[in-house]
This record gives sequence, C-alpha cells and structure tokens, in this order.
Amino acid sequence: MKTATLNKSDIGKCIDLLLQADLRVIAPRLQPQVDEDGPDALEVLTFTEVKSGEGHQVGKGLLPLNGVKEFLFAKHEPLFAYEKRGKKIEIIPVHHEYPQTVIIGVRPCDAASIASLESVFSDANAGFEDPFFTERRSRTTFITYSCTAPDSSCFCTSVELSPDSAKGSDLHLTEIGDGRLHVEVITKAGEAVAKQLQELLKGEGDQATREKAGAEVTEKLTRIRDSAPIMDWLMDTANFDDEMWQRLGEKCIGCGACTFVCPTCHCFDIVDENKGSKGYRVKIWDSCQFDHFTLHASGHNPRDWQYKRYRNRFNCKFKIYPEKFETPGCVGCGRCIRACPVNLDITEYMAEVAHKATNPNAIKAE
Amino acid sequence: MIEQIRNQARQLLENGDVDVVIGYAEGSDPSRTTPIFIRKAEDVEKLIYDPRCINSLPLYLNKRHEYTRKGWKKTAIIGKGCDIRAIVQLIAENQLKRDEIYILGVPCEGVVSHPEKWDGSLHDGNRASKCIGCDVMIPHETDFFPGEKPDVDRSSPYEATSKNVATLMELELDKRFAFWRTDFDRCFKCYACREVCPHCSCNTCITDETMPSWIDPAAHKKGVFSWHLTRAMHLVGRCTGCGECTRACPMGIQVDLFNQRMKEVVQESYSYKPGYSLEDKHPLITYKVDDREDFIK
Amino acid sequence: MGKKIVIHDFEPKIMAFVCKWCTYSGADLAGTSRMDYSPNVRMIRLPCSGRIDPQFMIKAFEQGADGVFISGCHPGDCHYNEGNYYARRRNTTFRQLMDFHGIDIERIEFSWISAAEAIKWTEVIDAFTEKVRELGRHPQYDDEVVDPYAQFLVQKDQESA
Amino acid sequence: MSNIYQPDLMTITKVIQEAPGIKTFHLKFQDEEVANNFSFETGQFGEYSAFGAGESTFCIASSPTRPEHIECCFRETGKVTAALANLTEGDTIGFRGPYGNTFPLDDWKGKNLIFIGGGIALPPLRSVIWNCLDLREQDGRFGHISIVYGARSVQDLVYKREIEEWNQMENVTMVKTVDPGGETDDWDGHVGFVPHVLENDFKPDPENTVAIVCGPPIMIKFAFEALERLGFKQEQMVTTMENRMKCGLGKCGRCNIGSVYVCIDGPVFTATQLAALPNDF
Repeated sequence: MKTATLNKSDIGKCIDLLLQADLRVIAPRLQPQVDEDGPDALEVLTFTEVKSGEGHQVGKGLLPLNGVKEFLFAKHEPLFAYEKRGKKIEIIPVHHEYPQTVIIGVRPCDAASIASLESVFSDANAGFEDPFFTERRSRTTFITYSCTAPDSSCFCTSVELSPDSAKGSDLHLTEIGDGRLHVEVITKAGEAVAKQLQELLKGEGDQATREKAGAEVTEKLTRIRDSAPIMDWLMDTANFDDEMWQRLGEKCIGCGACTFVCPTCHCFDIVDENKGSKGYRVKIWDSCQFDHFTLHASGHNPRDWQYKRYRNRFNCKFKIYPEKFETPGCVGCGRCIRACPVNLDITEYMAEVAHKATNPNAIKAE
Repeated sequence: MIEQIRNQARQLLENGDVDVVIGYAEGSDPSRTTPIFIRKAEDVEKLIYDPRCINSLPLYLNKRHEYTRKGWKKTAIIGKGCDIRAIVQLIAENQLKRDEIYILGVPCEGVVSHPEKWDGSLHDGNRASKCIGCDVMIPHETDFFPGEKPDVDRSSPYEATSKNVATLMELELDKRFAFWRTDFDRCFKCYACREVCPHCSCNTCITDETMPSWIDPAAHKKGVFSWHLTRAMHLVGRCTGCGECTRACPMGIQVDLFNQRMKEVVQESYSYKPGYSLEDKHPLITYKVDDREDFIK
Repeated sequence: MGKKIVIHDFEPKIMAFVCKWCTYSGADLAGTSRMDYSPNVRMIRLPCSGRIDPQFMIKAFEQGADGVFISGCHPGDCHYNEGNYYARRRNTTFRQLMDFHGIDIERIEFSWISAAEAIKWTEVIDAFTEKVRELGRHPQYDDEVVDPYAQFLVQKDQESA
Repeated sequence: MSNIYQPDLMTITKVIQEAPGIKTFHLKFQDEEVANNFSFETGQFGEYSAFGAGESTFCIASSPTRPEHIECCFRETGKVTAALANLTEGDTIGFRGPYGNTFPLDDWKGKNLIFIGGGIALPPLRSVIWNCLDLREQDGRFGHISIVYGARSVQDLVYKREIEEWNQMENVTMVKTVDPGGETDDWDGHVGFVPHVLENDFKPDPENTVAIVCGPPIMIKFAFEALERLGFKQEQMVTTMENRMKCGLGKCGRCNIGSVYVCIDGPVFTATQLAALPNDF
C-alpha cells in the first residue's frame, strides 16, 4: 500500500485537478438558506456535484445529509422507455452514459455501506445483476476522509467500524495535524486518482501518527452499544413476538425519514410514468415504513401496524443483511437517529436486545 | 411546574379518569426529548417539560395513529399553547371530541428550533422563530393549568410576517422559483412532513392513491413540486403553525414557509386564525357573499 | 367577419376548467353564433366551478399547460346555490400559493361568465391567450434533467417529438 | 449490459372472463427467439406489465406440459389489474420471468396428492394440477389426485369448465364448496369454508399423501391446522406464498418474511419451512 501526505489546504486544488481530468466530482457542499443566521436555519450539508474547487466542505462538518447512496442508486431511475402504437408496444432501451465519477470527502461509515448495497444489487444476490447500480459503481471512486469530531449520534464503533476505517475506500485521507493529511492508496481505482493528484502529493505518509489520530477520535465516541449478541437473539423466531417491539415502537409515526437517509436501505418501487402514448418505467425509492409497502391486493397486510414495520427495519439491519447478503446492514452513521422526528433510536433497540440476550432469565422474571 | 403536572397526571391515572397521559420524556441523548405514553401512575416521574420539548403531541390524537390509540377512551395530553391550537383545530374539524381529551396545559416560554441547537439554555440564537410573537404562551383551552391562569388578550391579529417569508416575497418571481427549485432538488419524498403534521388526517393520502395517480410518486421535480403544493393547499386555513414539518425534514427543506405564507393570506382575506375556536369553520369550507374578488374578470 | 390569421412564434397551451351550467354553454353559444376565439384553449367541462380542485390546475401546469383558465357562474347564480363562492375562496388562496411558489399568477385566470355571455367568453379568452403568449412558456418542471444519466432519455424524447 | 427490469413483449391471444372481475389471458411471445428459449416449471411466477400502469405479480397459471402458450389469471383490484382488464385480444403486454422456485414434483412420485385452494388461488394450483395429471397420464407416477376448491360464492368460482372436467375424470376426486350464503339453488357442491369442508366432509387419509394448499393467508393457516388435526405431518404440506412484490429479483425488499425472500427463496414453501419463519405474513 502506498502512502503520501497532502496539505489540507490543497483539497480545492485536488478537485480542480480532477475536474481538469474530465471527471465528475461530487463533494459535500453547504446549501443556501433563506436566512443564514436565523434561529431556524441549520447548516444543510449535502453531497452535490461541484464545478470548481471553491466552496467545498471536504473534512468540515460531520456527515452530509444525503450520503452517497443516491449517486449509485438514483432516487429516480428510468429503466426503459416505451411507446404504444395501436396494439403494439415498442420498448426503447436506455443506454445511459456513465461519467467517471469521484466522490470526495466520504466518511468511513458511508464508504463501508457501499459493499452492503453492492451485495443486494450485484449478481451475488440470486444471480440477478442490477445493471444501473453496478455500472455506476464500477465508474465511481471514493476518496474517504476520517472523522475528526463524531457527534453524540454516531455509533460506528458499535458495528465493528471506526471513525478512521478505510473499508470500502479507494483513497483514504486522515488528518495528522499541522494542516497535513495522511494519504493511503487502497485500490487500483484509488491509484488512478492519486496519479491525477501527483503534483500535490508529497513523500511518504506518517502511519504512526495516522493511527494515533484515529485512536484519539475513536475515544470521542460516546454512544457505544454491544451489537454482538443481536443477531443470535433475532434468529430465535420466538423473539419476533417479543413485547419490546411494541413498547419501543409505538411512538413511531411511520415517516420514511430513517430509511431514506440510511446509507444501506435499498428498497424501491417500480412505476410507470405515462404521458400520452409514451412513457418511462422508472425505479424510485420506497420505504418499508410506509403502510402500503407490503399491502396485498386482497387487502391483507402482513405488517399492518407501525411497530411491525420498524421491527422489520431493525431485523433488516441486524439479521437479514448479515444472514442473506452476508454484509453488515448498519454502519453506525447515526443518520436515522438525527433524522427521526420523535427520537426513535435504533441504538435503544440495540441496547434492549443486548440486554435481553445476555440476561434472558432476568426478563422472564419480570 | 412539572411537579404539579405530574401530580395531576398521577391523580387522573389513579382515579381512572384517563387511560393514558401523552407527554415528553428524556430522549436518547441530552439535547433530545421524546414523546411518551404513560399508562401507569408510577411512571409519571418520567414526564418532563422544558424548551427541548419540541414535538407536537396532538399528532398522536390523529386518527391515522390508530394503533397507538387502540384502547384509549380518554386521553390526557400535555400541551404547549401551539399544540393546544392543533387540538382545538382537530376538534373543530370533527376529528376528535372535546370530552375524549383532557388537556394539561403548560406555560411555555418558547422552544428550541432544532435539538442540535440546544446548549443548555434558550436564547434568541436558538429560539424557534414560530415562538416570536406567540400569543398562546399561556394556553387558551385547558382542563388543567399549573397555578393561576392569567387572562391574555388574543383578539389581535397574530404573529407578524415571518422574516423568511418576507425575504422570499421580496425576491423576483423567477428567483423565488429558482429558490424552490434548488431546495426541492433535495427532497426524496420520505413524507416526514406529512407524518408529523397533526392535521394530515386522510385515511389514504392523495399521494398514495393510484387511481388516478394525481401526484407522481417519484422524487423528480414534477413529483416533488406537485406534492408540496398539494400539501400546502390542503393545509390552508388549517395549519396552526407548529413548524414540525420543517423540523422533521431530514434534508433541511423549509417546507413550512408555504404554510406560513398561506397563514398570512388567510388572515388578510378572511381574518381567520385557526386553532382558537372550537366551533369556527375553517375558511375554505365556508364563504361570505361579499368575499374579495378583485382578481376575477 | 372572420379575424385575420396571424402566425405567432409561440402558441400557448391553455387549459380551461369550466362550469357546465354557464361558461360551457356560453362557449357553446359562441360556437353556434360563429364567433371567433383563440383556438389555444382546451376545455374541460365540470359540473360546477366548485368542483375545480386546485389539484387539476397543478396537474395542468405539470403536464405542460402555459396558462389555466377557470370560469363559473356569477355570484348568486350557481346551480348548486353556493359552489362558486367556495371556488372563489379556494382560488383566492391558491393564486397566492402559486405566487409564493414562483409562478406568475397572470397565468391563472378566473372569471364569471354566464350562459348568455358568449361575447364575454371570446373577449376574455382572446385577452388571456394574448397575455400568456407574452409571458411565454411556463417554466417546466421537467425541462432540465439534472442527472446526467438520464440525459439520453431526454434527447431520445426530443428526437421522437 | 442486460437489463433485468426490461420485460419481453407478449401478445394476448385469448381473453376469458372467468368470473366477475376475474380474467384469464392466453399469452404468446412476440419475439420468436425469446419464445424458443423460454421454459418454466410449475409453481413459478412472472411480472406482467400493462404499459402505462405498471407491473403486477401473478403466477403462471398454465402447465409446463402444455407449452403452446402461457396463461395468467387475475382479479381486477388495483391500477395495474384494471389496466390489464381493459386490454383485449391482440394487445401487447410485458412479461418478465419466470422467477422463483418450483413445486417439488420429483419428491411426490408415487404419492397421493390433495390440492386445496380458495378463491383466486386456484390458478397457481391449476398449473400444478394439470402438470401432475398430464405426467400421471404419461407414466402413472402419482397416486390418487383430489382437489378441494372453494370460493365466496358460486359465481366467484374460477375455471368452472375445468372444475367440471376434473369432476368427470376417473382417479380424480373433485370437492367443491362455497362459503355459507354464496350457494345458488342448483348448486351441487358443499357449503362451508374450505378448511371446514376438508376436515369434516372430505377427511383425507394422510397416509402417503401430500397436501398442496394455496389461498389467502388466513385460509392457509386454518387449512394447515385442519390438516394437522387429520394427522398430516408438516413435511406433507406444501403451500405457495403470495406476498407483494415489485422486482421479483430479491432487490426491492418487500416480500421478505424474516430473511427469506419469497421471490427468490419461494414462492413454494413446505409447512416445515414456514414454521421456522417469524410470524410476519
């Protein structure tokens, strides 16, 4: 593995170099607000396409609100177009042109989520390959940036990640003090990008300081839960009807905020958008938290109450993903905790499950 | 103050006057609070009230939250003035009966705009803008109020134009369109704005209807614009301005600006303030022969 | 006494939602009386102006209309006694909503036209068409596709159009 | 790059009105190459699309032993089925598939079979019924075949012609029933709910028998209970699940029961498999 150092102030120049090399660059940016200093205004940081190295927020702020999911698994994706001609239908396939893309400033949790999405959309899942996802994935390079200031909702260390993890990354940056960044080239794609940035990269990196810096940040995480016993507990089908689901989940209001901001949630819907005799069939994001998500045509709904839908989400993260797709379902980014309007906290579920799993008798005695 | 509320809640539960008390409890981290349903008298100690208690609890009284409400005949609810306006509006729309609800009013000095902005105290830098000029800090419709309830004059037109709405209204038309266009670009239609709204009470939302499908379910511009306009239109004269839609938006879109603007329009045109009277009909289901019609050819 | 035919650069699409008891009959009278009026208008007949849901107007703009025209009976003349009063309130607020959203409210026209006012119909429609023509194309929601992946589709659509 | 979401086009060659709101389509592939390469096994399903409305999941209602066309049978309930119901002979629909697993016909060799179905759930059974009947004709590999079928009322029974045909056949016991209140004056079958008729009137012998159940979730539940009381073991009971699906490819994430995706791990399950799943259906 090759290492180097980079001046933190040169990131803007990096973006410019990548743009000059005809790459599409996506970086965290602050979105305009009506009233920047008003009491209601929050900094809205999102991953957006950038046209110059100015105004980027790489390494600043914590997590962009949207995550990188939408650049691989678009929130609105035309699958093909069709045209009706009398009794005949013509299907016009889409030949998307996929630009080579670099996403810079990705946090380690987001980078780790890519592998999970890939396990769903690639042909490893039942031999069906979603071409839209895999094509985009193959043309996207991730430049990750270790976290420096995790907030109270972060819990990546509870799901076997860390604020400086390079999992899923192509090129990894870590702050090592004095305004310098330690650069690690992880993959071939990362190497290609590093080649573009040759003139800004200097000498050898400082592995020891990088590890020390990473460990220091890891210390700052306050929300630590034990996720080890969760899967075994969930595997016991008797626990599917445990009273805790209903008790914790009754305040859930059934908005899809947690699923839409989640970097590993992959559910979608397929609909037709029709205009006259033509239209597109499109794939759009959907959420297991919506009441009609599993509604049968007969009117029967397997998940008829909201707590059952949240139970499915928790099961999806900690049982279905690891069991079926063999990848972690939760990367501990904490977005669902920040986004939830009623403070329904996935780590509360984790703590409760861990408690139940380790003290089975205590619960029964209650 | 909260001690008095707890005592009252304990009494209500012990006497069997109510089945549940909806209130606020400590959340999962120090800046957050969470809604809680208290069913046993011994749990009332969990109830808290301070400026972090942002949630609009009346949303759980809405018939959409059928499951949560299962088995509750009479519900006690802790309400800030603005939440009580929402309850009153629900009653006025026949979504609730007054005698099903026991309102524990709390005097409120304003709430924080976002939990992230909480720094231990409430000040001008983090007080939600909906609280500026609020005339229901001493709530109007209560069954219980800690201490003596002073008389407040609520007859004047309420809250001045919000600063954000004024800023937008000063913009040129196409700039305003461009603003919404960039803002709505982020929307991915999680419908958090709908679900936190105490007034969204349709059994099936128009956006979930498929025959016909009035609003494209996709989160592209057409679908997003159409959704937000429809939402705003459905809340004209009903929105009580709790601002929850903006707070709940995970992408930081200020969707309640539409509602704030419509609040002004309703007030200018029909001098109507929602959520103050149990009987008044909301302005779009009634009319006067001499309503303004200066725009009609 | 037909009008002179003028060829314009831009022909606006105008969607009209009209009450069947008054304006529709008024337009019908204009037709049977061989009056000329602008052909840009496409009419949808509804039982009352009170039936005109703002959703219709949103959908019309979304589907590419450049202007929307709503018309009902004069106050006091409603076949259902009060439908037009509700329509009036609804439109007062809806116009302001569209304005706040950034759509020129000149693109939405509301009028009272009775079954006898064929001349008023032709005048109002002609004037409105002219106004919308000056305003130009309505800012379409789908005129630009931000996602470059979908560019192909748009091109294909334009080629075939 | 092949697009897994792109359907093949099929022509509707025949439309049959089975019951009020229920139609059967006979379908043929428009592309000859696709038609030649197409094969399926009984129990599998497909995604049928009405262009302009969307896609819907139905089983393939015809038997693989009769490959001249495929059939689908649906009830008009929502947007897609309403659009499909408006189509007539010669119209084009889209088809993706076949997806899912199949009925384990090899395991059933030499056994008696009981098919139990309710309402619109006969089509998936019909595919396997004809498959088994045809195979039995060829080499006699199955024992006695019985069919227990019921619907809400006489007019809601689907495949009325074929019910008669099965009724006439030797070696086939046809038990038909309608829910109480749904009978007509000239109704010659039973009156009562399917599980009830199964348990109290038909009383099948569990010895060397496999029961194949299809119907609404509530009927499956009661039918399984009735069969268990009759002495059937869990591995003798097979069902096909009909969860809501969009992709059929294990990606859209809505048909799962625990970590089992009905679209790729199902739709055919034995009662043993179902018992191991969480209570989410």
